[in-house]
Amino acid sequence: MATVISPRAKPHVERLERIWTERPGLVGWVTTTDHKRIGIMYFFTALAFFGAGGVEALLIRTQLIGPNGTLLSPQAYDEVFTMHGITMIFLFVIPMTTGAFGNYLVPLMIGARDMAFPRMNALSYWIYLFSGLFMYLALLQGHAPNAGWFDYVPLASKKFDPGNNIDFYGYGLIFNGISSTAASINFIVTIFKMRAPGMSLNRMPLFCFAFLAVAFALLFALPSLSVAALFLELDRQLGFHFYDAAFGGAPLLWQNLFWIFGHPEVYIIILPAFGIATAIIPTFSHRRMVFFPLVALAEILVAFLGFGVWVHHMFTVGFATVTTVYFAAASLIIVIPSAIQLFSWITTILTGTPEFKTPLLFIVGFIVYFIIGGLSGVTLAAIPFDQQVHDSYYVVAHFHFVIFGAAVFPILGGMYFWFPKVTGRMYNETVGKVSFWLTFAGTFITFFPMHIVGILGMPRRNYTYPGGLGWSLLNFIESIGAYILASGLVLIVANLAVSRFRGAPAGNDPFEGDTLEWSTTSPPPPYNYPVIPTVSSPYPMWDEEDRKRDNRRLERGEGLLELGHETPASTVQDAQWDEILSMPSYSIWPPLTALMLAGVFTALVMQHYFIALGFLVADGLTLIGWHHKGVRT
Amino acid sequence: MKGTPAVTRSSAAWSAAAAGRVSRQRMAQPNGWWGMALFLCAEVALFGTLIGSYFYLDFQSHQWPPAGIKPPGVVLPLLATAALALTSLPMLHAARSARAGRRGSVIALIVIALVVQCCYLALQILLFRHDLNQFTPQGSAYGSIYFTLLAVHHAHVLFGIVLDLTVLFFLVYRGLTNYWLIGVRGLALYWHVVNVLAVIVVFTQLSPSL
Amino acid sequence: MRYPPSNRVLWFGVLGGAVAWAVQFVTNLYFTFAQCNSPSGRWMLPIHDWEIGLSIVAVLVGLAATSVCVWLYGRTFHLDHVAEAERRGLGSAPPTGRLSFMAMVGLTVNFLALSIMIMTGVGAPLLHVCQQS
Amino acid sequence: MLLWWWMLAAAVVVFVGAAVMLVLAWLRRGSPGLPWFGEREDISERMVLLFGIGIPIVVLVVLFGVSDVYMVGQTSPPNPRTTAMTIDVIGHQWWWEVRYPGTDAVTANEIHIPVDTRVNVVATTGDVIHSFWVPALNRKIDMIPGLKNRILLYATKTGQYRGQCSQFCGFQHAHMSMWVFVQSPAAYRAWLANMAAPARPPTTAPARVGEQLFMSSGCSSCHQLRGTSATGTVGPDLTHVATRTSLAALTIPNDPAELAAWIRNPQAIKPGVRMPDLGLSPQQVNALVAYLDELK
Repeated sequence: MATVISPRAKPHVERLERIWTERPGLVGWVTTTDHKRIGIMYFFTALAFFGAGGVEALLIRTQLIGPNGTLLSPQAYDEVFTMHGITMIFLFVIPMTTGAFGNYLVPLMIGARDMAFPRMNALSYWIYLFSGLFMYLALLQGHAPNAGWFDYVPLASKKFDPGNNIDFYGYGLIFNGISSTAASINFIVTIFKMRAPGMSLNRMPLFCFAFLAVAFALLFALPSLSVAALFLELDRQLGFHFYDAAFGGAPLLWQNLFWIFGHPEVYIIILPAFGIATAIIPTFSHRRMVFFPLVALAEILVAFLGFGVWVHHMFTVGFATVTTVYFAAASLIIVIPSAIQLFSWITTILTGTPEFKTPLLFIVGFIVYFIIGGLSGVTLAAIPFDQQVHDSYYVVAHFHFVIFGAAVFPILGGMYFWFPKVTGRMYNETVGKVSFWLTFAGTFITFFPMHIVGILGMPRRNYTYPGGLGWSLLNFIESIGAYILASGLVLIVANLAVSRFRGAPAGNDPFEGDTLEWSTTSPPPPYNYPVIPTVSSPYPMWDEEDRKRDNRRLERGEGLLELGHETPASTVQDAQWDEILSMPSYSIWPPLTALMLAGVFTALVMQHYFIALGFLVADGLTLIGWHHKGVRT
Repeated sequence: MKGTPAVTRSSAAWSAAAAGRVSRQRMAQPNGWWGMALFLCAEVALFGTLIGSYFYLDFQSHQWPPAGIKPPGVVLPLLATAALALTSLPMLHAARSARAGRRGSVIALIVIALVVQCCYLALQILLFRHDLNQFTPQGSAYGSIYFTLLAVHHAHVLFGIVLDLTVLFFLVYRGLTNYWLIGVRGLALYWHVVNVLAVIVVFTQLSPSL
Repeated sequence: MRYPPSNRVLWFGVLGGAVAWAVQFVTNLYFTFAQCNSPSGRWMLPIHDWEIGLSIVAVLVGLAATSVCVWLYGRTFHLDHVAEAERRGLGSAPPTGRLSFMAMVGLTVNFLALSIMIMTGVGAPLLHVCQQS
Repeated sequence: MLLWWWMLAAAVVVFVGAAVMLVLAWLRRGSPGLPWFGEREDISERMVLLFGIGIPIVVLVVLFGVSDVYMVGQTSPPNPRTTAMTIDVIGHQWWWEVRYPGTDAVTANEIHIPVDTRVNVVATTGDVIHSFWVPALNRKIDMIPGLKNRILLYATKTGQYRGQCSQFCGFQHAHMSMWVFVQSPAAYRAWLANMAAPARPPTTAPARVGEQLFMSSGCSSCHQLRGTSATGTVGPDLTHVATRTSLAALTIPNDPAELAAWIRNPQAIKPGVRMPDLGLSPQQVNALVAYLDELK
């Protein structure tokens, strides 16, 4: 039951249009503070980096297609697999999930008109963009980071890796971390405070629970990465000795700090996927999730337990068992929240009346691969077995099933699912199904043989391998699979690109969706909802009465907030309408601030510390401009 | 759910009195307060990591501090930190009187705190320079973590001082509007956390001497 | 206990076990680091005693939190089956609906936190101190 | 190993179970509710509880007890008391230095151990982090600056086992492998005696030229020949290089032709390797090869 704009409501809507419309053209995009536009910019930027990372992946697979490959020199290979890791994790998955999906959908789903801090939202996008370009700058100068995305010292120290390539990595991560921290603060406050009246915690869509969990995980995990990178740069550029055993430092300190961030990171990658799955499954199964509270809980709990498992990346460094055992226990127990969700999804599909359209197909593929990746993950929590296959292709297989199979599949499904909402047009169902089967098969063919190669003893990160060890055939199969996979992805992009212009009009609610975003027009207006919706269950679109009442209120011109650039704020737990906020409008300052920061980090890499300081001061001045105009303080 | 009329347009509160009234009516903490609180969560995690690293290096070394470096002196840092911690009181009252809509006392209280904080920072910088003459961060892992930990902490004090000045400037220039009332509360929150961290940092710094 | 309980009690019930686990985890971790990572063995710590003691305390806290949730769940369950509505994802009106929801969440959190604490509390003391794995 | 097969079995069961449920879902896509039970919400909730919490907690606790408490204790690394002998293995970019404490024996990229003997390997590193892994014989252990990690080598069958570095350690991480030769005690003792002996003097004329060259042209500054003036420690000890089956950590087999190619231009065979191109003439190279081939 979507919003209907009756003649009587028209003047109100036009008035809202006037208030909320931003500047036209390119300027509008640069100065925008609209969470939807920012989400779209995130989407295309992340997609571009996905392309780059994909090309790197294909290079790797082509190099390894047969023994003694010579496509890439060892130097080139190291840079390629390092950039592949960095790109896919920091520049694709996180921005695509939190940045694109989160930014576009969270405010819509909770019935808000924008994020809590729109300008900070824009800022985190621009910082993300610049940090991505910053890290690829290293590739352009012909000398990219080459010590792996895990970047273990002392291999990454000045002694064994002269040149500034690792500095791009270190500063790039700190730079990128600022963006993610700002974004996660923004998400948490938005979800806590901007929920539509009546959306108490128990009425919040599961999608939002997932993003809440992600935001918290990012908030607490990133500092550890930033500190690790800070130490690294102090070591490399000022000759400190955090990681230098000869001076009482500890190479393992890097590994600990990195994985304290690195494992929560894995759940930061996977949780939005859970969220997307829990948004798609009820819609196509035409029923509410089985055991709603447990699913919500599981999403939060995964993020929390994720902080207690990091040493299972380090079982082979020779820690005492009394230390590792704590991590082993946590690594095992964290299986349970995942299992809860898994079986809740399955039973929901089973007991509902599922229509297997493309989005749901991708979710089913996600479930299958999540089981495979999850199970191989359990085996890695068993210390002896882990010590056998650690750093072998078995691990590569495991985390690609988790990250690609389980995290990227829902992203692809979500791209199909919300495409009609974002563009107002339908994608091509048949092509969609074909693209799914291509991607599904490609993923399996690429990554499954890696389990076997790993158990046969093939280590990771080798730029080549000798023949005659029983590895060659499996590697050949993997490489072929990689190309199938790539073709599937290209087909998806092509399908969406064509449908964007040729697709049939979609209407507001093509799938009988369950959450609020389907009630507004497609694409949604800048103010999202003409009338502030009121909510009485986690599936507001299935509460006909509420939506009808919203329409009546629209006609009476009630609850419109048409006096200014305004949106409601509500209480944290029970979402009673608390106050009316006036939101800042479009502004040029966020991109400028990000640009100044980019200057700071570039100067730091070049070791011009005074120039860096100058940029920092300039950055402070932009913040004054930020508060000076356009926002009524 | 309550209808629109009952809900306050908080951003329209231009006078100190109105801002105070809005602030008292609010059922939940304002967005700005939450933003600062969450930012401080990240800061706490940051210091947690630094202090964790300190003890990690401590535990895995033969001798801490290494031979040739004498453990830090106790008295001055402790006194300075105590003085800094006391600035939580004026900040607490600044937030209170802001909610009561008393602009003048807010400004006065922040200035008092500001003076103490500046003295603290100055003293700490002197101590820092003095330590640098004793031993260097390039000399050992102990030096590295010691100076990094302190530098990061002092950077936070410096940042807080800049925040003080910003808020003061706008309190004078814009007055105690709803926006800057929330600013004052955020500022107070920031200082409470930084002061607690200062105590933890100083005890970490002095742990070899205690 | 008063119904609805104060927010402090409620959130203790939801998070108590988890926090207890976190504390037990980090503390024991640093004990083992101090004992096993220092080549000189400067710290003669009775690891196992600490492990057992901490685990017991943590488990007790977890149990306390659990009891809050049990009480809350039972309490809301009898209010014309709010709890059932919550399990169905119908989202009954706050605060009761939310309380019941959070009671269920808390029950599971505490259950899992307790199981980790007991696993490690029993498992770790069975291992040789500082033997490398 | 047994644990693996058990985990695999459990994994297969879970996977099949879930797959069956998904297939059922597809078959019954038209009709709501569960098969046999119909639209009983409480049943499906109990399913979630059972499969999501009930069964996993039991399995996981068992797995924890077996693998992380019991088995770790069984297979934990040896201490000198329980082992017959100790070998020091030192990782370098990108080769393995192998020392036999108590003897002068030093070799590279080849470990010889007697059969049916518990050998305590002390794994350390000369530069970056490496990881010692002989898949067929035991788990892996990282070699970390400042740490002395230990791992057990124990073989019940004589033969040749391949091992390699499994922690990324730079450009030639891929070409950092080794052989473990498990020999009968007698053969082992003979081999060790030979290894401990100093380098034998050259016998033929070209070999003598080669020796001169070795000492004069750079080689000796990196490589050691025990019993001669060549005492370099950067590269592998070549005292008995001719006895080895391969060169450059299993990059190429050890025969005169390959050796000559290697000396002529190591960077072409193993790009990034620390060994420079000495720009020797073919004759000089042949002389060196002749000499090195006599170092049995």
